[in-house]
Amino acid sequence: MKLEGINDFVIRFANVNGSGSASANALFAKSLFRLGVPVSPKNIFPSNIQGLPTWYEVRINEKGNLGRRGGYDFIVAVNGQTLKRDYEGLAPGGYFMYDSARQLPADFARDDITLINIPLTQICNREIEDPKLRQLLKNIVYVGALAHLFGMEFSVLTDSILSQYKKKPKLAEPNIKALTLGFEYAATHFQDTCKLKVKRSNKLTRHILMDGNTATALGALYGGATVAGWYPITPSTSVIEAFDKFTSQYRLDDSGKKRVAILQAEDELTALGIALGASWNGARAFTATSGPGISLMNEFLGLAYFAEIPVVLIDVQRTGPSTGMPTRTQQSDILLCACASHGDTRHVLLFPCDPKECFEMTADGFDLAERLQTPVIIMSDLDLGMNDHICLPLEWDDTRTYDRGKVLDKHQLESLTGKWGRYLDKDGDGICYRTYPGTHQRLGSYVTRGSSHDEFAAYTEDNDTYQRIMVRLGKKWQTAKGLVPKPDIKLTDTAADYGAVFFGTSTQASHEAIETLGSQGITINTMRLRGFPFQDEVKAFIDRHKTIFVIEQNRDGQMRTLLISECGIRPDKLVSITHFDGLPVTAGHISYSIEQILKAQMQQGGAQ
Amino acid sequence: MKLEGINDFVIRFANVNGSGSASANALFAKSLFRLGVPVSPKNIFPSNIQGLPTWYEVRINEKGNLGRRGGYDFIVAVNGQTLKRDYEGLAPGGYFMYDSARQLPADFARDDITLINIPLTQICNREIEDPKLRQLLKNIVYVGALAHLFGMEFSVLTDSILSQYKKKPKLAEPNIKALTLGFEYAATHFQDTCKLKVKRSNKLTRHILMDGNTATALGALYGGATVAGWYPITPSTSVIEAFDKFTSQYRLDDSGKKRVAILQAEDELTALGIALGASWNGARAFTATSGPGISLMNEFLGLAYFAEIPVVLIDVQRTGPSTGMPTRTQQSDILLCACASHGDTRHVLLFPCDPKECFEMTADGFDLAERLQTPVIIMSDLDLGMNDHICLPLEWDDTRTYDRGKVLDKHQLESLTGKWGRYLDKDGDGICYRTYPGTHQRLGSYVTRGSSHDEFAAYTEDNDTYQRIMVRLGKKWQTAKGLVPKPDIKLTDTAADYGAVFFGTSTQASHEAIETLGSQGITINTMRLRGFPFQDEVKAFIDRHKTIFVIEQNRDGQMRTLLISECGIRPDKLVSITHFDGLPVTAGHISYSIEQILKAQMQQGGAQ
Amino acid sequence: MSSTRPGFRHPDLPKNDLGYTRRDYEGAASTLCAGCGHDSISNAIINACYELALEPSGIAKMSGIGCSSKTPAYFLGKSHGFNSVHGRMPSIATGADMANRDLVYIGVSGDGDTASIGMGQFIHVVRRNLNMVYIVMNNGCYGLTKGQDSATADRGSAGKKGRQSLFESIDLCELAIAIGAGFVARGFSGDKEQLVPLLKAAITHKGFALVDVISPCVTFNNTTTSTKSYQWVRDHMEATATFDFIPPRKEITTQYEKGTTQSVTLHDGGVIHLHKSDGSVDITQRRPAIDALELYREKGRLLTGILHINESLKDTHDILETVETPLNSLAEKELCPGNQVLQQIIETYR
Amino acid sequence: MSSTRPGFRHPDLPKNDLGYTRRDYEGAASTLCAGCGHDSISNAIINACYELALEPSGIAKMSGIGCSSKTPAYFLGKSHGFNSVHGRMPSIATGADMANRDLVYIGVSGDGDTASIGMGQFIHVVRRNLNMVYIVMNNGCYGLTKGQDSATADRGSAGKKGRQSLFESIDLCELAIAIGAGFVARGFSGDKEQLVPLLKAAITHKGFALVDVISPCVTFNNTTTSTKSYQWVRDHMEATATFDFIPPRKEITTQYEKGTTQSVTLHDGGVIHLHKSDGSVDITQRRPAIDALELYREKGRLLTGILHINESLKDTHDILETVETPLNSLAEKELCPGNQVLQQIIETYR
Ligand SMILES: Cc1ncc(C[n+]2csc(CCOP(=O)(O)OP(=O)(O)O)c2C)c(N)n1
Ligand SMILES: Cc1ncc(C[n+]2csc(CCOP(=O)(O)OP(=O)(O)O)c2C)c(N)n1
Ligand code: SF4
Ligand code: SF4
Ligand SMILES: [Mg+2]
Ligand SMILES: [Mg+2]
Repeated sequence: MKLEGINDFVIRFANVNGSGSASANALFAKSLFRLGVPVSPKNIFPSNIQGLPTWYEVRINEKGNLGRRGGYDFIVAVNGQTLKRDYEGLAPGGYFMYDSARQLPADFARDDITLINIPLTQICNREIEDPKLRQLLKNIVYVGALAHLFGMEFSVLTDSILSQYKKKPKLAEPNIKALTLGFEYAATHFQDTCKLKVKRSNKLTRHILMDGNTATALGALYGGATVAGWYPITPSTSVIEAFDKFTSQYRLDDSGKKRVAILQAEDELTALGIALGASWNGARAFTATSGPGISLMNEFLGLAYFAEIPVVLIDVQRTGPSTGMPTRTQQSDILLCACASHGDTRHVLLFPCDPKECFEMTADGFDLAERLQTPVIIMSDLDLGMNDHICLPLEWDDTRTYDRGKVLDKHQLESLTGKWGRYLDKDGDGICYRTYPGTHQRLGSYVTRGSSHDEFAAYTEDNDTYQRIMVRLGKKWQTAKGLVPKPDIKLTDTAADYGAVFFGTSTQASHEAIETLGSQGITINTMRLRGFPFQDEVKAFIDRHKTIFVIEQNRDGQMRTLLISECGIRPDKLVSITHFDGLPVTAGHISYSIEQILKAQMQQGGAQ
Repeated sequence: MKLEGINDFVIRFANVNGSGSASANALFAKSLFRLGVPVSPKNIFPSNIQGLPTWYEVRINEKGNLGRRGGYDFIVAVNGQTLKRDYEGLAPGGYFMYDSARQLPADFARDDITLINIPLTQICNREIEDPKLRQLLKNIVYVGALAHLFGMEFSVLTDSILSQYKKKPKLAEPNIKALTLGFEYAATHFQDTCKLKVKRSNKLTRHILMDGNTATALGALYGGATVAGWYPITPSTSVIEAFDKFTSQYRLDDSGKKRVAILQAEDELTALGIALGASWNGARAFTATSGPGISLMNEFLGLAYFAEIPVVLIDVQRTGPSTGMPTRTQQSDILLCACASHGDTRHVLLFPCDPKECFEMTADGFDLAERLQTPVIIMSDLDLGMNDHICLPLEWDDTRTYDRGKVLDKHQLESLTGKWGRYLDKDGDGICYRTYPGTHQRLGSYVTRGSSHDEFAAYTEDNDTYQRIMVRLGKKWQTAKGLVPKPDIKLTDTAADYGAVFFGTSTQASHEAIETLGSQGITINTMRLRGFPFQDEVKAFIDRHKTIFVIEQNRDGQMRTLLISECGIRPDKLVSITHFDGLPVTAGHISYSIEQILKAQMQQGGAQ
Repeated sequence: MSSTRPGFRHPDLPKNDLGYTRRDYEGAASTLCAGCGHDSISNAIINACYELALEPSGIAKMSGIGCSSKTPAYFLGKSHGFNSVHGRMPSIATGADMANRDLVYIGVSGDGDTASIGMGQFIHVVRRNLNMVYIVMNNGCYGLTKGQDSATADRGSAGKKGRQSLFESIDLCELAIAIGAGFVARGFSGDKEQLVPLLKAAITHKGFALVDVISPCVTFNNTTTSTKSYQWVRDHMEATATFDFIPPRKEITTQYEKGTTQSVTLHDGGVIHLHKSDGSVDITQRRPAIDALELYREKGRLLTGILHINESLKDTHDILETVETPLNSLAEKELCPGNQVLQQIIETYR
Repeated sequence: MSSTRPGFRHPDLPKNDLGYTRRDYEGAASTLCAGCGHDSISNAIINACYELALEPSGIAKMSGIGCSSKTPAYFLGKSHGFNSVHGRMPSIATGADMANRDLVYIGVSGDGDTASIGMGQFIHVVRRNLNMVYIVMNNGCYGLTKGQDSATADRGSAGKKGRQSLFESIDLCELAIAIGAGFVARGFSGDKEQLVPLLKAAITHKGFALVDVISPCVTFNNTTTSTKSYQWVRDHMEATATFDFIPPRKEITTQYEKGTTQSVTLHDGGVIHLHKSDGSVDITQRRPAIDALELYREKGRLLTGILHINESLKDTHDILETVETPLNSLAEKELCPGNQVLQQIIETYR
């Protein structure tokens, strides 16, 4: 029996990396998006430049469930190295498309799937003159074939090509030819073969399809960042690349000079040092990195905490520990980011769940960092940062002004009554007034230091003074609770026993899983965390339920640990649902895990 | 009314640093120790080389309560910069000794204290010919005076001098002269002035007086460490200095060559890298550092965790965050050390409470690190490491052999059945078999890496394999529980509601406080933590009590956080008693805090 | 613990072009050991800034960690300072400079801070040609941690503990030239006559200026066996060439004999006149400049003075082509492209 | 993902003095891009070790992170390897060498790994004169993170993205000589004839040996506008001098004309004969060696070959005066002084 369905299946592309497949596969996904069909592509690529297996998985789901689903119903298997694995992993009833240049070995003997062999190599060798283009266009040919198989409007593909090559229309031509070749071949040979179909939908009228790192870069552009120090590391590099691209266009003065300074540093210590130096000096500054960079930035994060220097740090998390799997995703830097550096420290974290939030939280992050005079870490991850996601359009309120926090200008310094102290808590909120270097000829200068200092920024080893400053920093942390974004709470049933807590890229799969469970009669209220420190709302949500599932993508339940220790929750109330193999979590994994836990609870005599 | 008492008071010395006071004050403390009187000196020195205030506080307590007491009954005030403060801080009924070269200002008008003015400068100028020695010996003169005032046996002082200058008897002479001058001056002018007395005691027959860093160095010597990479940082530097001193004596071959390699590295990253490289290559290796170094070592700690490389890391904690107060103490690197580095990691910690344990835990740490193939961090601190403490004598069992853990030699490799895999869990305890480079011509070689690897150490990006390895590391963590030292539990009353948990340098003050409370009828059982991960015993102790006081020297209750999250304890059961101003915690602070909490509980209607 | 010196001002104190007295450039009282070379350097910095008539609030003082790195508290009390973490001052200075190109950046570091833990950042701040003065208070040891050898300690040199330094010393000046620094000089804390003009020239130079100042640590490394002691340095120092530094807008009154004097014009119009001696090298070229350092190293002598100067290099801002306006003074309207542009941008993601 | 090459052994393959074939020195199949210079260097390492007849298990392969640092998986499959973290290989190698001085340490790094994040560790491992070969696979870019400029990229050079590198390049060889390295050489991955003997000499040298190998990144930096491309290097490379490397116990058969050949005897008796050409420099002295590099830099040419050699330096173990026995093979009785001594020691604390 063949798998059937409209706008509801998963297709996987198995390619060799460095062969140009990425753009062809993205073209396919983009075309679906343009048909208004909810789609979520996941690029599963190796930490390598050329010649190793790479997969691209696209989930199409009319209902808008766009977490990873797991499994695949259709595969385009054009990588010999993984052919067997790809073949075996295909869902029963699925479709196996391959290049008929390759004869399938005898042990490829499943009878529960449909083979679709397309002579990709042959078509290209025959029809495409430029031998350099052949390899690349082979990928476009199968996209053309898919268009026919799924019954897609062909024009959406050609339009995508045309807009992609708007500036080099010459290059569009061979692409369109390749598309047509594939389409026609499929039309001729596989007329009614595929029962998986795509239909134009109206689900996505306003939406955009963007990766999180691009959105983060736009957040930095709109948030007014003028200095970035950085060091290349997957999966954060593209944040800076995009920031560079956007600022090269939107941050030039009339003479073409730049209103931004982007410096590739020699390492991550320097990258954060640059951002701190600039922030100290009154510019909005940031850096972007991933786990290994966070580890290296520990010392500077402690300095920033204690000397109270604002900075925005983007952590695009990947699979740790150590070098781990550099091209796989995880949410596993949470504990380290929350308490980075020796001594008593605590850092503000924001958890975007889609590109729109990447944009907003990055832009807001600068306000927050300057308001609180402390580092703000945006906890993105590889899945969010490097994969395309559908989200609502980014918007900017043109009446918005930047909140630069408590900064005294020349005039304010002069009209102060009483002696100004950099670390005096005038307002009782734990946040003090700072000055930028050079503000005034006589007033407001001080030495910033990571060593112990008194309210007037003078070095001190007096134990009471030290303690006073540390207690005030604790007060500031309380103030932060009122400023970080509130959790997104959904109370389906105000009397429900169960709640689920999740954040970031675990969101989509969690919602889907909870919907599934809901349809089985298990009602679970949800709370999506958006920031740390946690507000009272977070504790209240947990308190109102009997059992809370904390869903996260790491081994040790790091967010659960944070919730317990920061909100004073009874540990047995928080049940960990973890997923940490480096691939994005699936709804199935979550719903299955919850079901098992509930079963076990029931067996132990606990009422549902 | 004058303060009175025998073997029970606190004396404080207020000096200028760099003036040679440290050795005179230590001579005083050592002499008390030699009289068999329990004594605990605390050096409170600035992060500076010369000219700033420094204090040396000695508590004398016949009962053996040797935590810091707080307050002082007698002060030797020879620092003009702090004269006023020292004067004002003296306990009512106390004694104020000063150099009569300085006329006390008119506002020094307390009538509740006894002034003891000694013409220190005058005596020295008159009696000591060498002007270079005068400044130094001034300090010895006041020690001589104290000997008389407290009624100490003079010979114990002269003996101490003689043994100190055993190798340079010429230098002993002027010192003894200075002692005598002071003694005689006091005898003449302050015959019956002081009611605080010292009496020879029999409390300390076997004990030694040693600082923790020396003991740690001896632990490394006896534990068989052959490679140390390090970078200077207070308060850890003296660990390496002592290790250098001891190995220069006890690790030479017949030709005078060294059986040790100690390398001053260019920074802490390199220091730990050196230790890791050496451990990987089959040597026992370690490094010692303090907070800022730990921050910088994060990346390497993650590598060691994931690639499973043993190493011993000594963290002599100081007051953070950032540069903080480099010469003040704290127990505030706990959370960072427990979870250092990005991704899911967890590190083994040991908590010595006195020099004897510094010795033992360091030596054992090498066994533990090699058995578990992971970093072991010895959590010392400035108070423990740099101050002298009375403890039982160090002992070494000569029949003991080093536990090098699961290492395959040439012969074992050859007789293996089945393929060897570096990361194969043969024994089901999560610990695998390793090989040293060069062991065998054909067998046992592999590439160690911080990137994801399979059981045979080959690079992999396979999600299942990655997950398997991570789960096994979790299993190893369980195994570790059976290997780290058990807590030291004292159940005074098996039915008591209250328990106290503490560790390291909070121990002495905690015991004293609990004794005090006990005498008021408040019974508190105690558990001194000695290692992390926590064993079942830790949880069981907590579970059997209604309320647990967690006593620690940091702001955020870091150990409490660890207990809650690792043992699954209800947070409201663990009440934090913190002390974090950089000075060692006092018994008074602890007992007062507990009393206040109990009062509050009672007012809220909670039964005691 | 750090106290400010009394604010009383004598009406007759001499004033510089901006009307400031030398006191206006002083800082808090030093807490270093009496006789420490670093204090002399602080004084030289005060003199240089006073004589150049720099606006004190227009200067930013940057440092790492060490006795040396404490000094920014002891000079220029009207300037902002940043006493950062060990070895990482260059990155902080880089960020600061990126944010505001109009301030004068004076960085102070130690030989431990620069040549050990900070080596990577040092090399790379040189490579970026950041517009700053980078002063190394070089005592061949770790003063603040009580006298361990630093990487600039010469092999065989021995401080207070009497142990000889085991490894070859690193010459920061030679490294800086090799990496491409445009201004490299060496001074001695005991030679104010040379040091103050060196600092003035360094401050006036646009781009990275290294001033490596041998600065004896009286407590740990001023022994007769140390090559960083007052005595050793006095006995072994030689200068590349004497020079006059003429600030911009000052009339040049002296006439120099042709051929014996080479003049280098600084970006703001100041001029350095180098008075060549016999066999002296052309320090405006890096090849002979490096060779001279190697030669003196071979000879066991200490070469001081301006070691290399090249006024033709672009600084970081010029290389990055940033606007002239300090980036920290740009406001929303120059920074934020607005919603209309945003809608255009996201249209391409549809 | 990394597979081992088939174990089948052809009986007729030539064998070296230890009876090993070249295959015994190979590793797993490479996963680098086809044509990557790094693979050629791996092959040259294999050849050098094979020809020197080193015991494969007596070698330790060390690396950092990058395409280059992956290569230890692709050569010497019978040797232990340590693929550490980015830029920190020198410290790991130092520790390893301290633990066992009897192994041969071959370190592999990239220009990003060494000249950026690893600069501090690089300089200091040179300064320690650690007995190791340090190979930089120098492609002027960050291969593994997709082609960003590295610190060895020449100013103006442009890779695949077409953007010119903004900053001056760092010459690791010059730095190494300035810091005091005893063996410094530069090769080209495209010139096996020169590279294999360079590596053999480097391995035989006792102490730190740097071999900086220009190794084009075919994917990101092999453009006509790049100075790290195959073409540019071929067009611009020149050699200091040709040389023969004669391993120990090999008979010297060739007779060299007096004056034109300089011979350097290595610690184990091997000899390097340097054939001087006109105007060639004395590379046994650091001053002319550095000067030659500066000269070629000025001329815009790439100087290759052995750039400096000095056989008189002590390595780290000799400097520290450690025993000859590898420290990792010492047992309790040599390490632990026993309880009696302990009681003596603690007696002094009474
Ligand atoms: C990360 C870190 N490691 C170590 C230290 C301890 N430390 C403080 S100052 C210093 C060395 C100072 O030497 P140098 O830079 O030469 O300055 P000097 O005191 O000699 O002027 C060290 C190692 C520290 N503060 N931070
Ligand atoms: C701490 C850290 N920062 C960044 C990275 C990302 N990274 C991996 S390889 C690399 C650069 C490699 O360049 P190079 O050393 O020149 O090697 P190549 O790939 O060019 O051979 C970087 C930045 C990392 N792995 N770790
Ligand atoms: S220790 Fe040395 S460097 Fe530090 S203040 Fe004293 S003399 Fe100066
Ligand atoms: S990206 Fe460049 S350096 Fe990396 S393997 Fe490919 S060609 Fe080699
Ligand atoms: Mg120094
Ligand atoms: Mg490279």
